[in-house]
Amino acid sequence: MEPHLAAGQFQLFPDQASTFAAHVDALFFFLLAITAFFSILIAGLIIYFSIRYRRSASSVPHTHGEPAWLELTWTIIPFCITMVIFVWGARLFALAFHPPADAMNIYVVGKQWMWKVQHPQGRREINDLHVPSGRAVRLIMTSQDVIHDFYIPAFRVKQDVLPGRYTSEWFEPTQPGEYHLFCAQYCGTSHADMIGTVFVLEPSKYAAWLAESSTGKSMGDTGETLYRQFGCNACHGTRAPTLAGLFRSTVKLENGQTVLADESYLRESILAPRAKIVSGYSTIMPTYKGQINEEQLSQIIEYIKSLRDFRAPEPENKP
Amino acid sequence: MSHAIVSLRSYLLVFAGLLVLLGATVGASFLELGIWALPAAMAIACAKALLVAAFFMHLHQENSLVRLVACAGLFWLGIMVMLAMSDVLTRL
Amino acid sequence: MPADYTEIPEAAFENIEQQRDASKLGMWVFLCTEVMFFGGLFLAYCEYRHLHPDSFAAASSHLSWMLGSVNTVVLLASSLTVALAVRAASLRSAGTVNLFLVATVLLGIAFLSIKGFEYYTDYREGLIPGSSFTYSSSQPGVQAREVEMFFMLYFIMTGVHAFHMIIGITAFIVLIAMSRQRALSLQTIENAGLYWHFVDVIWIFLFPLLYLVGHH
Amino acid sequence: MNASTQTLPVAVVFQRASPSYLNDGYSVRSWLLTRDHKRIAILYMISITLFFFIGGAAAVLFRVHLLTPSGALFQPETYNKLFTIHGVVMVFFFLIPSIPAVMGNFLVPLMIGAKDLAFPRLNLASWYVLMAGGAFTVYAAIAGGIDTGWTFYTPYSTMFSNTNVIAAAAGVFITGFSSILTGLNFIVTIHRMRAPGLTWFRLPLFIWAMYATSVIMVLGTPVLAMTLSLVGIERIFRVGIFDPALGGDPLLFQHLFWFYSHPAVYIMILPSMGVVSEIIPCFARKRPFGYKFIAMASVAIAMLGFLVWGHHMFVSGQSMYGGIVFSFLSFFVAIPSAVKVFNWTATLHKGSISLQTPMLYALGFIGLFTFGGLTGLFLACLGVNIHVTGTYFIVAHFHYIMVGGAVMGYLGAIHFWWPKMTGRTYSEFWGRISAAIIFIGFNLTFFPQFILGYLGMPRRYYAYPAEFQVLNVMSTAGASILGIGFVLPLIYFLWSLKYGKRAGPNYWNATGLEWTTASPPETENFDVTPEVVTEPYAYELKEAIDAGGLH
Repeated sequence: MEPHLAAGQFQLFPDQASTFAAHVDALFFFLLAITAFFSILIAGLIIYFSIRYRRSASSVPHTHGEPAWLELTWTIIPFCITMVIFVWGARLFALAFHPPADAMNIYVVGKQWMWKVQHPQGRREINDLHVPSGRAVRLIMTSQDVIHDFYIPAFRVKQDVLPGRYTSEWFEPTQPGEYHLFCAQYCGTSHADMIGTVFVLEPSKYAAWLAESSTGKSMGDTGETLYRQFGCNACHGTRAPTLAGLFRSTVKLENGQTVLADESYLRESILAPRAKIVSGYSTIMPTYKGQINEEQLSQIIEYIKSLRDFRAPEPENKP
Repeated sequence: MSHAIVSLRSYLLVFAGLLVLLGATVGASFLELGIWALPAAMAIACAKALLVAAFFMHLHQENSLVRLVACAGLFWLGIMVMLAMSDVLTRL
Repeated sequence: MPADYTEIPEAAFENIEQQRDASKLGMWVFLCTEVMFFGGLFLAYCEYRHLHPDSFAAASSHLSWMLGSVNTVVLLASSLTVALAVRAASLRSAGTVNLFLVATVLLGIAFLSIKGFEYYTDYREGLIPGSSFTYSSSQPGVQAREVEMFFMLYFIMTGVHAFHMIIGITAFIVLIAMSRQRALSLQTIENAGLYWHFVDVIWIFLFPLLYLVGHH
Repeated sequence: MNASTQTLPVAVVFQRASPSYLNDGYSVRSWLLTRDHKRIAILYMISITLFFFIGGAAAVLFRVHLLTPSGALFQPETYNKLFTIHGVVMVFFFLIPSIPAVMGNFLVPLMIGAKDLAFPRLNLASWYVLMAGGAFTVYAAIAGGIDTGWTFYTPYSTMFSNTNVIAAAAGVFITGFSSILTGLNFIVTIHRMRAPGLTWFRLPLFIWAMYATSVIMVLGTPVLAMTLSLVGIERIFRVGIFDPALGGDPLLFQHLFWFYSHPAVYIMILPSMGVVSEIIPCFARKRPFGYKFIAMASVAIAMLGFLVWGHHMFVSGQSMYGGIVFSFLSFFVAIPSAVKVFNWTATLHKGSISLQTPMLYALGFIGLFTFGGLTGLFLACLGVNIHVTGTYFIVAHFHYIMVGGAVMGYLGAIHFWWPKMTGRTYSEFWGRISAAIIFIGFNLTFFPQFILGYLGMPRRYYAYPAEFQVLNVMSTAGASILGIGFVLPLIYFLWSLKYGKRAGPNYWNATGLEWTTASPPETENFDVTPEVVTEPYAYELKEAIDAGGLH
């Protein structure tokens, strides 16, 4: 499966191959120090007391007071330590939830038992993931069946991949090389076979690799074809809201709420058009659920995203 | 331990109170209360539940332990709903 | 006809007071677990109502608030009769106890009959979730799948509630039989009463949550 | 020390007015229809020992399978069924009933000076309910097996698994009621049946722990019951509750499941903490340091344990804010746990310590629980959790708590109260040997799994990349040592029943009302209801009297 992987070699510590991995490891070593300190302290005291105060003919248990300051000390000090861990950990967690604005997107679909990957430029792969080094990469992921989990130990990133919605994770690889990709959420019989390899390439090599695409069509191009095939252009722009400039804009809904038009919103609007109705429009759009698969969906979304350079009319001016 | 006997009249009054509250909750559902519809309905339901618990179930005569136990279930249910909804309401 | 509701404590107890105290506390703890048992359903309801408000409103309007209200009155009345049965037992008036217990059983059966009629109506309208679900709507924000979920929750919640009622009714029938043989203790009637009131309280919450969501 | 040299503060003469509970009837009927809490405890002990070895056999089999990277023994389906049955049986049929149903049943009435639990018939019913649940689960395991993992995650369990999910879920559902009824019985008993003079702060710490455990059982278990019912309904009727394809939310299942299953961890560990709080004072001949803090810490753990379940879901698709709230709350549970560890350790200070078998288990518990608890910080910590959750790190962490904590506590309890329960003594030599073997085997099994986890090996893998083999082989080697360690007590305990020396009423010269009864106790427990006039754990007083007696 992974002939080139630095595999088979015994390690005690995993490769550290992303910017995030360095952060996680720093916190890990802090925790390790705390664990070592308290484990040795407690184990040491138990052993010392057991020997020092072992029972003998003359030994009499010694009653002593139970000073409140002692109880207070060993309540407050652990509390302070845990709060440091909490804040440090929460900052990393927030970082994991906020990809840089210039991150490149790659679409991932999990199914029993394989990973299907699409690059916006059109190249596809299965159970492999090629990414450039030194560039933030955001994975937009969904599942066709059960819950999976996209886990790259060397990057210290992991995120469940759920059916029916998008989840995402991001990382910035630092070291070109080959790394493990695991499914980390039990997903049935061949769960342990739902593994693959992440290839981190120099940016130039990544560009070359992308260019090897068999079709030469980007996801957006394919999406545009689908857009016409499904007849989306028949309404959007006239009876239905225009899609130009939609992505990342704030949409005003019929019920007075507003919503950010991100990938999840676009996805929902295609599969469940009635869930959120744009202000001023009626509910004529049919659902495409069941007619369109996850890959086509992401292609259409990529196409809609590519329309972002056009300025949309202000929502207030709509009929 | 055995409770003082509650008068027949009190029971009938409680029952009447419950019927009034039932009318109130049905009536409220016909008003356009918007986001206040659910809180209003729940407030009335709580009042009804309180009447039943306090008088029919004799909670007003019980010792504090029994009252504590009676509240414990609701308290933990509240924890479950609140913490789980804290995720649902902030999920993107 | 006066009845003697005193009894001998079980072996584990020092005296009858301790036994009554323990048995009542046990009943309340049990009701606590019952609250949590229904709790999961209430959480599911909360989440899905939050996610699909329009569908839930549309679905709820298919339920008859009138039948629901009538049923609420029936159940509240049965709670009253149970409370009066317990009162009669405290007054050592066995005949009155039986009268009120029979009334409770009849009211309980009335509730279940109305509920059954409602279920039948839902069945006729194709509102039973699963393959026979035939609901469709063109209202904005309303999706058949979400309406189906409302009805799933409706049937589970009211079904579990009805199951509790069947247990309660059976218990009361047993109590009536025991009462005829003078084998009934005050504590047993009180505990059965607590259980019945609890079932009533659950309905007090189910009624507005299920029947009164939509505008009529 | 031995039974003959002991001196009691109050002279108690044991004239057996009535037979011991073991001799009060010999028919099968006298056991299967008994209402005696002590006999019911024995019934539980026999059944959960059986469940323990079923679950253990599954573990041994899949550990052997993992000797080679591609898997040595089984097809993937079989492997998945083995780890599922290991998890389901160990969690629901061994760990949860272990100390509460066996030791709690036996000890709660004895420790509080009662004749029995408040509801003896309900108590017997609980055991039958457990057996019924066990029968369903064993049926599920035999008829097709079940491969969802003990967590029953949806939509896999409801829509995709082709195995016997319904039967297994029904088994767990039924067993839940055993746990609810036991908890209810304990709560009422502890509130209402305490001997005169036995105020709350005179209660043994084991009773405090059992009380806290019971609260969790009573409030948490019904949620699991409903959740599994919903899984069953979705699986049978194919209507969306949890499956996103049908409009459901799989995270709702996870919320409901962990609302019970996280506090369930405290159902397993709190009783062990109670046991340790009994053993350490006895073998250090000292009142436990910070009695009130240990007692309150049990209650605090039970309460806080309900607020932290979302830390199982940091990478599940839960919201970022949800994750942060749950992480924050999770750290609060660390505090009472730490307070307990410090207080136990301080109890040893200036004690008069003897390292007999129960004490070895208690000290082993403190060490392993401390390490297990500290590794819990890695998992509660959001940033590190992302990397280690779902890997062998978490497997190692919870086995340090479940085996290093709960099972060590259970074994410690059995070794401590065995003379009381059976009236016989076991071989101290073999007791110490097996404690050492278990300690070594355990660490060899699970410590390498921490490293495996940080290296990134996901859990529930029947095959793995070759570089993980060394650590897996170490783990399997440890498991075989651990297995021997667990079989040894079974042998010498059975041996002691026939050949063990008779134990006196107070074999360890301990305080506590249970030691004022005969060994084994009479069916009625106490001839006269005891009246409590002293603080608990009056070991210093006892020692002083004993020393005076030697003059």
